[in-house]
Amino acid sequence: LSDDGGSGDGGGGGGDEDYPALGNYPVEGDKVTFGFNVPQSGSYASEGKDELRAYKLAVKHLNNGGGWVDSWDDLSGDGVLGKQVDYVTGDTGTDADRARKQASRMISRDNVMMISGGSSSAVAIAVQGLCQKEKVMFMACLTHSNDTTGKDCARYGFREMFNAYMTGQALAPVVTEEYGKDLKFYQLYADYSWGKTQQASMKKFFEEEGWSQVKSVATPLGTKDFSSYLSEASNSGADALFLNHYGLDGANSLKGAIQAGLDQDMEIVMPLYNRPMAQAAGGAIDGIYGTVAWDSQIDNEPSNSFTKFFGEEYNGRVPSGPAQLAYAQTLQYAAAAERAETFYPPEVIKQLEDYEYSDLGMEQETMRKCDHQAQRAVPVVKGLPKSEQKSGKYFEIVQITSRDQLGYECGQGPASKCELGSYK
Amino acid sequence: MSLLDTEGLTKEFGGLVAVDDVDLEIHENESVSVIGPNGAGKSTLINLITRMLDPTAGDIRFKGESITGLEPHDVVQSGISKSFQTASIFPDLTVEENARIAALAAEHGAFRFNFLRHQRRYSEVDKLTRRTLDSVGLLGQREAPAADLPYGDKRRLEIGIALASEPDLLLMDEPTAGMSPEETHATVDLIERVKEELGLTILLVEHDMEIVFNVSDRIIVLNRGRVITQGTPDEVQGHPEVQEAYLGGVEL
Amino acid sequence: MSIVSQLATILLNGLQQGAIYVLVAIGLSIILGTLKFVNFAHGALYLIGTYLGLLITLNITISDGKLAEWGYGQVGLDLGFLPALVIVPIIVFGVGLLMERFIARPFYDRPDTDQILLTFGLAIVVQEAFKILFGGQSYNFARPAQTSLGSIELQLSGPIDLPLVGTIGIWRLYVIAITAVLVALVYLLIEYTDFGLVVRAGTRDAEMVRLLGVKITRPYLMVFGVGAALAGIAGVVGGTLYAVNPNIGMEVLVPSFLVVVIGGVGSIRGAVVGGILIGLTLSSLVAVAPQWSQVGIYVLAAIILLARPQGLLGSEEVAP
Amino acid sequence: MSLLSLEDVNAYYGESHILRDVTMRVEEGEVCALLGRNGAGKTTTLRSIAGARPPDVRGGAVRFRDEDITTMEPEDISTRGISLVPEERRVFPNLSVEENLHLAEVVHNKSNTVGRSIPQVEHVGMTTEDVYDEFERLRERQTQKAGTLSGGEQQMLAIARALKQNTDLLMLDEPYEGLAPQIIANVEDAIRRISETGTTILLVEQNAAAAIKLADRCYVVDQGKIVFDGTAAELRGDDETRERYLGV
Amino acid sequence: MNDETSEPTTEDGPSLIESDVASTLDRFGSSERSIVGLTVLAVAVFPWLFVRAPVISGLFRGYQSLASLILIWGIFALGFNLLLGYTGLLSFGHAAFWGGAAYAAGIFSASVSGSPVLMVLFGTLFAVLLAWILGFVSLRRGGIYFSILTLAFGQMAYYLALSPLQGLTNGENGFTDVDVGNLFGFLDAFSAFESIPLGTPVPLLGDWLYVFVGAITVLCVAAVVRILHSPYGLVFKAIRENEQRASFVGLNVWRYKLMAFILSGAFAGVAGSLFVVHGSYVPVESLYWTTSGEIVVMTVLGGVGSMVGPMLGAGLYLYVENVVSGDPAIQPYWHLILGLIFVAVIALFPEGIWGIVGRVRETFSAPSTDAEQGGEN
Ligand SMILES: Nc1ncnc2c1ncn2[C@@H]1O[C@H](COP(=O)(O)OP(=O)(O)OP(=O)(O)O)[C@@H](O)[C@H]1O
Ligand SMILES: Nc1ncnc2c1ncn2[C@@H]1O[C@H](COP(=O)(O)OP(=O)(O)OP(=O)(O)O)[C@@H](O)[C@H]1O
Ligand SMILES: [Mg+2]
Ligand SMILES: [Mg+2]
Repeated sequence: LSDDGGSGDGGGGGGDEDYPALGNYPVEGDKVTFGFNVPQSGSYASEGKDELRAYKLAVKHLNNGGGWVDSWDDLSGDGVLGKQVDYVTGDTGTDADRARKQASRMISRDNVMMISGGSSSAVAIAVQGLCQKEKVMFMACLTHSNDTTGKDCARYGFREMFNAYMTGQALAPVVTEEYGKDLKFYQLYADYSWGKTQQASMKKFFEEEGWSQVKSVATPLGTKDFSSYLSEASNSGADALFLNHYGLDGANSLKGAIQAGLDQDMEIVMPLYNRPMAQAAGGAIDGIYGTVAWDSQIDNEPSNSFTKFFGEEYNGRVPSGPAQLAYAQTLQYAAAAERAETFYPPEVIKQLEDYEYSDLGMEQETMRKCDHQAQRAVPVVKGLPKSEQKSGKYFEIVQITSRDQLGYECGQGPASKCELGSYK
Repeated sequence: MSLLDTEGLTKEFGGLVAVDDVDLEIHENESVSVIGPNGAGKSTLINLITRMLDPTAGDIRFKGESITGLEPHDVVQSGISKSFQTASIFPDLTVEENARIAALAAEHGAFRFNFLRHQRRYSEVDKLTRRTLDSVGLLGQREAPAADLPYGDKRRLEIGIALASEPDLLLMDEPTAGMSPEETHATVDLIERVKEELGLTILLVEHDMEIVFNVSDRIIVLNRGRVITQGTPDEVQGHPEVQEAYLGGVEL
Repeated sequence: MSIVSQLATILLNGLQQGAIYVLVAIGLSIILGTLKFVNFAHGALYLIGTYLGLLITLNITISDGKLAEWGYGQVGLDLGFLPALVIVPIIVFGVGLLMERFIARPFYDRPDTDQILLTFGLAIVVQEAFKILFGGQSYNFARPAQTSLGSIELQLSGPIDLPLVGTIGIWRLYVIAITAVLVALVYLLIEYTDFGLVVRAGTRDAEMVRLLGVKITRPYLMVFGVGAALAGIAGVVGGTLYAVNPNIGMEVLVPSFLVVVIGGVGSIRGAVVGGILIGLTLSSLVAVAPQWSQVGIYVLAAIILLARPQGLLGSEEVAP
Repeated sequence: MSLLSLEDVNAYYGESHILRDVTMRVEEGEVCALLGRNGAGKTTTLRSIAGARPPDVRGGAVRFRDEDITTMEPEDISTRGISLVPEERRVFPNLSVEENLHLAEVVHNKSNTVGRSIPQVEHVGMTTEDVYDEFERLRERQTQKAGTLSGGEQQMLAIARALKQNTDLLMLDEPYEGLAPQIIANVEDAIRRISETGTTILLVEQNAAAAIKLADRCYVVDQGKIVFDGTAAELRGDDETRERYLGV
Repeated sequence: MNDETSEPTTEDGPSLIESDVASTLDRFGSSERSIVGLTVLAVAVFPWLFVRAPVISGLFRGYQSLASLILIWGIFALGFNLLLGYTGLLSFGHAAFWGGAAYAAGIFSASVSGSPVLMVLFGTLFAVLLAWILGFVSLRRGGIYFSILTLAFGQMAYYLALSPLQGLTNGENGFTDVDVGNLFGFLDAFSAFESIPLGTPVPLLGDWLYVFVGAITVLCVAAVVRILHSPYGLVFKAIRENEQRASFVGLNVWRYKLMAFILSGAFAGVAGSLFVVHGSYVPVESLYWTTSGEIVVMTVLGGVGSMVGPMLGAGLYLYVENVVSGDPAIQPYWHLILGLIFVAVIALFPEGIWGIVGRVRETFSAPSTDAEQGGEN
């Protein structure tokens, strides 16, 4: 149903003509448009709005310089390929259906060249699928499911965020180090692809560290009252409890566990954190291990500068993990286009595939060709007690597990299910 | 031959026996009235025949076939229809549509899989509709919404609907309740006329002795659920039990 | 763990989960059974109850939502939990009165469908209003561990060890107790007072009741108010158990409706039985087939309705 | 002065003008009959007196004990001592016979939990026992839901309910409808006895013969106008009126 | 159902029937043809006006894929109105049929054939089956209970897809393996068309997908009009008016209600399947109660009990959701505003937007509106 640029503008004016029309290429006029598709309502709205700030900041820097743009040699600070960057936004409401509707508007009416967004795997996967179909680039923001670069990977989609598999790898050494060897653990996991893979990788890597699994129970999505599951767990005789839940489920299960006093004789682990979750769970996250996309307390050049100029732009606001992803992904695309010297998607894609970089504050990274999954470091954190929490500060960094301890070979793990699809 | 007959028909409500072992037989083209004190079980009897209520015991046979197992709409299909006490019509439909519904049911049976056939394909339905409206004298107002009819005409439409479903047996429970003497006469005339035209059999429940004694060939007297006597108007009127239990010395 | 203690656990969890639904369902049920008014906005009352409770108990930071933009990033009275438990029902009772007067009353003689549509629309409006004010994200409604009621020290949260069951949140026991008391009170009010009689009569023929010299409007207000207040309390109680966000209203409404239909409309006893049944179904399915725990309650409803269309304790007569 | 008086009352259903300048008086302690054929306006008259809406009364005044009650709420009129046995019974189908009867006195008993305005009525209604004595049938059916009563039983209940109310003016709208002849006789006696206690009675009928038996005075209404006003004897003598307006 | 509708509609009857009855029926007939004709016209010019017309489309700020989506939801609303508007049953569970058909069609495309036509047929079939089952349970209770039960069982479908059946549905992430093939790709008879991919643009109409959706829309409108002029139309109204009496003229009310439910479920199925052909992805939200809520809002806003109203409602709703809500100033409020408007409509103009239009129209031109009236009520 591509309306190839509203069919009024077929083949017309501007832009470089060395490539055939594809998706929304060629770009009309002297502006190139990006689409930012984030939750501005619904349970992730706060996160989404933070992403939006980062996107706007990225556009500003691309057009007028500043921020990381100045330090990336690929970027001029005067638009991209001589065209000023314009953007349109959409509200996904953390709802895959809505997200797709918004994306399809951006593509078929606003002729965007690149869409970025996410905040939940369902949304990211849905939009990524559409982009592949419409031959528009998708730079995934926050999505943690293995599928995004596994079973549902796409030639036109790239993910900077790490995935469930890597989380397990990153956590196991740290947590076993802290709580001692050969403990027995009990797992609850959200009953969908993310929860399952998360649960699987926790089992794999903790058992490699010498722990043993007592039982692993699936909890249907949208379960509000976990008390029954938790009483089962607490009576199982396990020493540790892994809550493979995200978002609202996560907040509810963690809260339930603390209220039932499970933390008193069990070690609780929450593989993936985000801010809305931490807020919803409040003091419950105190001392509980997990991973985050990025955190302002990470101490290295790119991270510190990002925290700094983000704060300057938005009166002292502390950027969240997703914000850093949003900013980075936008610049990544721009830089790739510059290197390709065209917006023609296949060329841009080729520039991103197997691209080596180290300027996102996650040490040395590679955007792997075989599945478009960034090979990168993963920050492991611990929740702060209510008293020490303040807006934008909920965790303390325990360590940053670097990429050579993480990941999997092409054709192994999630990557084995990945078929990227065609360039054209 | 008998059109409708019941055998040991009984209905209990908790402790109360509303209809108690009733055997009755109604022949074709007969007009039978059921009278009796309040709470004697007359309406219950009617409701049992229309299958609004399940009998506690006994059997109801119509044209020789037992109907105790049927759903209410099947009973109507088999040829028994009831005219309701308070005018029960389809207010927002036109007079014609009111009759048409019943005609449709009569011609098509309880259910048919014909949602893609145009109504105009069913000319016999139109004929029946018109004939009925004609016989109750409402053909003139057929375009009018039923709600706009005056009370009397509503009652007539109500009877019309009952007729349009082409019954062999027409049950009427106090059809003239709340009517002025004039209206009552009009209704009685209507009933008698359609009875002639369509060769109906009528089972009437009424407290107005004037009507009862005028229209009925035979009268059945119920008391506390039991048939205490039956016979021609004169026989019944003379009957001492009837005098005492029902008429209470009221003269006619 | 022994089978006995497992059963005990299931029972306790079931009762507690059912309790919330019972509180909401009874409100629905008496309003539906007596006023013949279908209130799809009943969940909204629960929602209001929860947020009120949250704001009275604590002082929260609003990270997203218009309030924050308007400079009320920090709201709440921080009065503690017991005050909330008292004040909220009173306020929501008031809300109920307003609802009866300005929403329900004009619609009593409109078709059921109109009532449903109206209240459904209202539910959306309220939900969206909260989204706009407080944002879509979830808040943590934390109870203080202790509060003192006069001289007595009350242990509100934290685990306790029960024989058989093992450790559970003590608060869950309170929830069950609170519900039991409230249910008893409402039952007495509706079943054993002229008040109940008048309302039941009024729903069938309000004019006739007035012709008998009774001012019907006040009992109507009462019923709606009481129903609302119950939803309000349910909101406070439930809010402290789960994360608080604008969707909880609709989430609680659907199962509560099931409770009403399963138990039989208008029957308070029915609502209790229905609620407990659903609670137990949830908690016991978790033990045997967690995947089906969400679906289970609907299957239960389907089975019961096929067997007894009027609900377990419903009388045919109530049917529309 | 007369207990109840209507002066030039005009009543409407929506735009249709039903009662036209109806003027009538009901004297303390008498039995007054209001006659007319279907759709004449009898029920409308009673509803206008009782304060039931519709119809809405525009113009004219209804006075009870010289107090203007034209615009009062039904409950206030009722508690001033006017009770009505309405057309079509109007018993509460979902309540038992007992409960239906109890409702008639709810407003009078002090301990009730419902809104009430203090009644000012002279004549105290019958006790439940008395009522059951009047209608044995009802005693048998005490615990039954009124909705499942037979037509006649419901009519009895409707009357019984009115008898239980404390009332000075009892208005009956076609009380014999659906009653068996010998019950009709009982009801007639009951009405007589009540009026002997001094309660005033306004009886609506279509059947002139039935009404004349009881009434001291009669009004005949036709197409919303009062077309006859006189004693029962006068009406009995006036064949022409009966022919024209009552069709007998 | 397509072939059934295409059966000849004209009839040699009138000679039998008394003239004036015939005339009323002719009015039905003519209105039937005129309505279908108007629909064809509307469907034909809509995308041009909406997307390409010089000035107007600029005002609309519309786009092709939305045009198709509007028709798809229009079909959904049309079927829903058959139940709510004509039979008086308010279902809050139609998401089950929309979403159910979507999954069925999607899974079918992935595992059997990607032919759009077959997908629609299969999806619709599945919806009909589902409607039969849910109807069987929900219709045990009338009125409000029906609404509550449909809501409940709709949610049940959602939770089923989310967890126990995720092996089929891919749960939370939605069904991503949809694989829509070429239009008519399946029929040798149409081998000439073999090579028509759904994307290729067609002047004026935009693309083949729209042609496909548009054609089915017209068929659906024709089907609904025919149903309303069939005995069912009258029976449905009768049931809405006075159910008890309907059964006492000898109609099997329960089965007719079930049929109304199944028919409207079928249209929801057609729409749901088209939705997958359109988006080649099935979001699990398509089964969530909000979807049922949306169709209710669309239908009622537009105006129940008419042909145009519901489609109008669907169009407006989607337009607001996808275009108007794009405006940052409105974006946070549009749900609220819509809710308020909805409440206002229920309270003040139960006949909905189209009803208001109708009123206005009647005040200006009194008699002339017959033709549509025939179809509308
Ligand atoms: N559903 C029921 N439950 C209990 N008792 C009932 C029910 N229906 C009827 N009855 C009783 O059965 C008896 C017979 O009722 P029925 O309506 O048949 O009397 P009837 O002969 O029609 O009297 P009427 O002439 O007053 O209409 C009555 O005493 C009534 O109270
Ligand atoms: N609710 C109403 N709306 C409109 N018109 C009405 C309404 N009720 C009665 N009418 C009309 O008012 C007129 C008088 O009605 P009313 O009921 O007072 O007559 P009635 O004397 O009581 O007749 P009946 O003896 O049949 O009860 C009639 O023409 C009737 O059609
Ligand atoms: Mg009877
Ligand atoms: Mg009258």
